[in-house]
Amino acid sequence: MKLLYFAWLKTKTGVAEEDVSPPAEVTTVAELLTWLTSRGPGYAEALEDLSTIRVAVNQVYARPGDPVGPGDEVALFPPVTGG
Amino acid sequence: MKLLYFAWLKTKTGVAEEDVSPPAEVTTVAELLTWLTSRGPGYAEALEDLSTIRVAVNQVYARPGDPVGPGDEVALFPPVTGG
Amino acid sequence: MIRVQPEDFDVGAEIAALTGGNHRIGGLAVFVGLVRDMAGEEAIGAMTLEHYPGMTEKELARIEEEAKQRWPLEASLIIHRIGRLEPGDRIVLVLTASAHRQAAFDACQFLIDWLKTKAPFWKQEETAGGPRWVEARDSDGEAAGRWRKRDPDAAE
Amino acid sequence: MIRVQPEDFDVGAEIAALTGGNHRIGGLAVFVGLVRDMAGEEAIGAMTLEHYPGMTEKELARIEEEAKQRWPLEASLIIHRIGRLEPGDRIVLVLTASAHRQAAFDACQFLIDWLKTKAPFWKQEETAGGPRWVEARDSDGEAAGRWRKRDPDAAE
Repeated sequence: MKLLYFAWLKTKTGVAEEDVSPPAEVTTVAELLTWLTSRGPGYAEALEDLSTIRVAVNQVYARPGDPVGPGDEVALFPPVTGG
Repeated sequence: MKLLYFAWLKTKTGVAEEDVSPPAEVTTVAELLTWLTSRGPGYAEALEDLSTIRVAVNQVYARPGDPVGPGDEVALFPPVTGG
Repeated sequence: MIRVQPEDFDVGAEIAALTGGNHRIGGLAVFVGLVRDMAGEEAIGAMTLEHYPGMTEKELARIEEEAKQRWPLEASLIIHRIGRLEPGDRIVLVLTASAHRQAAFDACQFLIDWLKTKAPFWKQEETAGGPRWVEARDSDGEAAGRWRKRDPDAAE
Repeated sequence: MIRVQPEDFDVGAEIAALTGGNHRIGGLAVFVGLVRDMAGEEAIGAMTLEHYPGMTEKELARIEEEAKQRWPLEASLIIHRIGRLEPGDRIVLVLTASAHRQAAFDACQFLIDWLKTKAPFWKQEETAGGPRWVEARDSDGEAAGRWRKRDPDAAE
């Protein structure tokens, strides 16, 4: 699974992009976020307030219950501020 | 008093502009319009349906009860269609 | 700013002249009205715009002043053409600039809505059946009516 | 049409390219977003726009498609710049053209409202206190919410 981080999320995780292999029981967006917080203090801090996190799976906005799997591209980012 | 006619009003009255001297009892926009209809069939036809007539006195929109007098510029025209 | 002219205008150049160098502007809204080749089902060869010189400028200035009272504008411009125009020709430009986009949008829409019901212009279309004065549309009155709540001196 | 680019754009040239020769267009609405030199009380030296390549284009195309479903548009264009921009620089262009002005206005406003809450761009401002990521504003969410009634698949 490919993970992408944008804006201040990238600063906190310390990486813009990484390949990860979560355990098989991680099957949804919400489970992925919970698993990510266990990967280190930077991740825990980045994901502290989930109201500030948006998730896209394969470049489409996703909800907490949406499925994620090994081949997916999952992006985490703060609310957008373009325009 | 200077009268101006625009758009199809001008076609019906046959003049774009004229100087008139209405009788002294003509003191309001409504009285002026009534007096004008007596000036000929073109005027009567032009002013047949007052809902299609807008009036400006000295280049400001006026209502039927607003005063008009000898030195005024009074314009008659249909609802505007610019833009 | 107000201009009534037979000449065409250059939208990009007008934007640059009006807003260039003003770094307080965050949003800029523009409306351009164009001559269409159809009026309902009927083909239009051209149109001629008549106006009331003197009152036109006063009325446009009054409308612009009203917009400035209602919204915090950094810049505004109305250009309206007169004379003979053909399909595809630009008729009118309304440009508003503000720190915030909603003010720019609202002021721009207000200006074109009010201009359409208050500024003394009249369109005569050239059709196969001869010249014909365009009739005012109820929808324009309704569009202008949206803004009327704060218009104590409206004449209509 | 959708473009995401570091380069500036020429509003007049974009209008001409998109709408020139289309005589069905009666109204053309344009919004241009610019970099301001102040954010609240604080001076801004510049800003950098980050985005999510791939998703940005998809999301903009989806938003544009939604606008075409809702309004009878003759043409539409969204250009959004990325990279480093300074006060006075253009950030975004939204252009909509329709036979009728209200459709052009509504579609233009819809596009910028949705773009601001859905398209994956993030602004980082350079201030005296160092770089700072801009926070999303509640008012942008509210502005986008105006259009939500017909948005069954909104993710937020």
